[in-house]
Amino acid sequence: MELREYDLNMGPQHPSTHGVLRLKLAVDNEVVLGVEPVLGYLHRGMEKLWESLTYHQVVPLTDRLDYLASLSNNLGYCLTVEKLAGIEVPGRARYIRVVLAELQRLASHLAWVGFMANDIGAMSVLLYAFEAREDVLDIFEEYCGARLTLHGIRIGGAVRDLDAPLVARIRAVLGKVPDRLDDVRALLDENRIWKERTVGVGRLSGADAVAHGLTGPALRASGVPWDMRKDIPYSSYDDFDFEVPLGANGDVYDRYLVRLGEIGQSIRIVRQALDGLPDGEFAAKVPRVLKIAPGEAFHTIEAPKGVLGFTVRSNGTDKPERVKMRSPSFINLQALDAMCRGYMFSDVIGILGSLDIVLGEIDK
Amino acid sequence: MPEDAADRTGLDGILEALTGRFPGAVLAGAFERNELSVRLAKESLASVLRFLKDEAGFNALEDIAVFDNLGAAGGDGRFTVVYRLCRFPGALRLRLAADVAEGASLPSAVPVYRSADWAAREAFDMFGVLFDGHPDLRRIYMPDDFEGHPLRKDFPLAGRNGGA
Amino acid sequence: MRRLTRFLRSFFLVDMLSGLLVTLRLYFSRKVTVAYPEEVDEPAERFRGILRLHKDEAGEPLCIACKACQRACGTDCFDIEGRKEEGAKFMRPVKFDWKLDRCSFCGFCVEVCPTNAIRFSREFRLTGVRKDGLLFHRDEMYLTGDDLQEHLCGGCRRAA
Amino acid sequence: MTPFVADVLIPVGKIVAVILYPMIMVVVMIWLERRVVALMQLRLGPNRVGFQGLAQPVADAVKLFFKEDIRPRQADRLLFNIAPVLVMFTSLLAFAFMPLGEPVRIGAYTLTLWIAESPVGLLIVLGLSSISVFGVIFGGWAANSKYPLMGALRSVVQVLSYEIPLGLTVLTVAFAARSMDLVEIVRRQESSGVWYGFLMPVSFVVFWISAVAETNRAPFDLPEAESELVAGYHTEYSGMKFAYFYMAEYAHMVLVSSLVVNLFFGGWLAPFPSVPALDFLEVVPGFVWYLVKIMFFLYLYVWIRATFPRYRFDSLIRLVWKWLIPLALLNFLVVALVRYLR
Repeated sequence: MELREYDLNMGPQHPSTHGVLRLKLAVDNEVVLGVEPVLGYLHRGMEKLWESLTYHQVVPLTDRLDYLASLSNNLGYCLTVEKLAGIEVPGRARYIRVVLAELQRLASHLAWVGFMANDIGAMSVLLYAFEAREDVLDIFEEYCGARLTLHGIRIGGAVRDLDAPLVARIRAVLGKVPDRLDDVRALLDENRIWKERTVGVGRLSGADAVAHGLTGPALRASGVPWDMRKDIPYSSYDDFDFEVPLGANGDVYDRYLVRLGEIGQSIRIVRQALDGLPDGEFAAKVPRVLKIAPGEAFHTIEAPKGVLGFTVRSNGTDKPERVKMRSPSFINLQALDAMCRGYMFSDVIGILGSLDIVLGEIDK
Repeated sequence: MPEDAADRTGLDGILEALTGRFPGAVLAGAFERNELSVRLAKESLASVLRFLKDEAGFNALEDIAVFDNLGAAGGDGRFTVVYRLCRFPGALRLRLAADVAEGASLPSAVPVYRSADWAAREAFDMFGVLFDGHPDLRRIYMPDDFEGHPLRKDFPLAGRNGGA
Repeated sequence: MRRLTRFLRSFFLVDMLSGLLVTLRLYFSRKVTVAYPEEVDEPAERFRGILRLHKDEAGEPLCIACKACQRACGTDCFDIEGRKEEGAKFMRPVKFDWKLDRCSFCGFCVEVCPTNAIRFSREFRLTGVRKDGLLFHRDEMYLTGDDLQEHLCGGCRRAA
Repeated sequence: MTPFVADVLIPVGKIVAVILYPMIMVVVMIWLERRVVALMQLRLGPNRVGFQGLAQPVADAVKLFFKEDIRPRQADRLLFNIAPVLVMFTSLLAFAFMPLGEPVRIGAYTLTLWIAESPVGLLIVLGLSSISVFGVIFGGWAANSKYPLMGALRSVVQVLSYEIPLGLTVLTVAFAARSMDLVEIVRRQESSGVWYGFLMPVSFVVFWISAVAETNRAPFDLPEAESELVAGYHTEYSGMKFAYFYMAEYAHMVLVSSLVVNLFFGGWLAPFPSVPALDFLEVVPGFVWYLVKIMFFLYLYVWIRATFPRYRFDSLIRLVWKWLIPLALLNFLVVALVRYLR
């Protein structure tokens, strides 16, 4: 009886592929020889849809890309359109956007910690992380009436002003999140099983990460200090002082630590933004029928999953000629094959989880 | 967004280097919103990318975007394939544009930038742009037996063969 | 010396026991479950529930059938026709069809309505069993509370 | 006491009782697990069906009973049907040798709260619990699909390698009690006044870790890892066959807990037998103490599941061969030496 490798099909209905993703695994007993992701199960033809909507009507659709961080998608798109149309965003609006974007990063990373731990078996951490995230979602609900698909950031600014009770509520939540995180850290940080499953797993060196075009926390875990908020600042991020957490050897454990570090930094940024909230309009005056002269603009932001970029091309009408989205999870997922080779089958779940991909923004 | 003059000189230097090294290739170079935008002849793409990555330090290919100029004035090629490059640290942005006629192909960037693999597959799936030297050029979103390329301007919106 | 303490800590399962203590503490802590049908966690004041038309104090519908919402809607949920009565100052909608299943709750119609006729309610119970329960004609746009549930979910046994 | 009653009625009554006992414990265990894990996760768990959700397991059983019992076409019919029965059968059979409480005197007749008492009771129980692995293997392999096969293969290696430390630690107890008869071991603990769990703590810890691994429970639940193998070896099962696997797993847990209680914590003995001041505890019948101790260990099972992540397959095997087996051997050596010197 000759031993041969066989290919294993994981997904598109699989408990831990974070959405409809199918992985074709070439496996030798339990050791992974190759991973080939198959995409398209959640393809809704967003870019085609966008070509027949006005610039404003595209914003609610960008929520559905990375549905765990809808505000970042809105911010990315709106900044690109403002750059194209030359719209000047008032100071207060820029600060409100920073508060919202960082709260969204907080919620996205909390959701990630929950999914990641649950994939590796620590199911209680999922509930603790989501309980902390609930408070952030309640803020969003009070701010713009929705919890997940917010479109709270519009072309020219934000949908509403940050009034005093809401600011007080945000500060209260910022105080509570770290306690729930202490529970999570106590359960995971030094736990031998967690370290056994994450230290040295899915290792990717800095050079490889750059070669693969990796961005976001996964790249910073390999020690490469690229963060759009620092390198190409936007929406007055350079007014705030915060660090960029870095990892040393780019394994799943470092990605875990980097994301937890980023949660702490986001809290710091939101506090500074709230303290220094300038007066003025919460949004610029933007005509309801927005016509933009023919041109093209490309702009990137640091979304929770990585560098999110939009290319918007206008043709003088009120509808965009073409909107192309650079999705961080799409590019990061390409590196999955390089990360999983030689590891065990159950590590693929851990590595996939550590990349924090969302199928909504991969399949568009 | 502060634009310091240093950005410009950095990009100027690159424009001169490009026009110097590839005389025939560079058709036009322009500065829009502190980005250098260069139009290239598609044949020279691979060598220009190689030069930019190795010597000019553009270590990240951020995006490959394709535009369908159906009916627009652009005579020589229906599709404009735009490569967005970026240099870290220093965060310099570069836009390389190459025009491709329908059904024609252009050299693939995969040998230079690993992350061009899926981006090229998406461009092929959505527009039908062919890439030479691409390791595995097949559809990425659409099912393999899908005919047509959805993001083309002339793709019927109300469904085909009886709105199926 | 540090290696010895690390070995002792790992031999006596200190990391495991500290984990167990966390779950034990949370075992006795306050639970967060909201027992849904009995207790209802009221949505925020600005919550985007189902869209409802409104009337002014005199009972006259505010909507003047200007179709601004129909134009602003990204997923064309509206189908409105207005007519101007003799002597009336404004048009009134004769036909105001709105498809709940197409609505993405983006709120552009609410923002663009000149007479503030269409607004979000805080009703989030929108499940229904009938396809035509999801299509609202002009008068059904004013239904709230149980009448709304009846319209959405009329055929369902439990409601009877 | 007519011979008919003594030879037929009482044994049959005992057999029915010993069969019902794990069934009831399984129902309690299903409820306990869902409630305790829920409470540890800041939520309430089942509390609608029956008082505080107690009828939930019954509802689950009825649901499973009426669910369609699908058998994949490419499955091997015979093995596919035998597997759940095998797993269930061995778990229940092992309870026959388990002393559930001290003998009760009814008039002249002493009712012994166990079915059989044999000098090698311990060996039989261990043998039966390792036979149940065959059920898992047949179940996973007969389904003829990739995920259950991987679950079955994992379970084979895991259970076999964890039986070695299990066996060694059980030997130390047999050494200390100079007998393999479970009843005798409990009596020995009563006479010597100290429970083996406190006499030989290393044996207890190694035994407990191996026992958790033996029953495929977290953090060693690789054969049925939801997030990896969808549901492991019982992926292809549904309806009553799945219920068998589900109940067998809990029955196996109750079996192992009662084994731990009998071997290391003095089956039906009241705690602190040697402390005269606490003699009033003797008034509580042995069976109750036995149940209290078992409930503690069942709670511990669930507590561990709610807290820890899941081991990876190779680290699991490395743990047993590098740590547990040497520790068990060393411990066995020490106990043997102590036995010999005294």
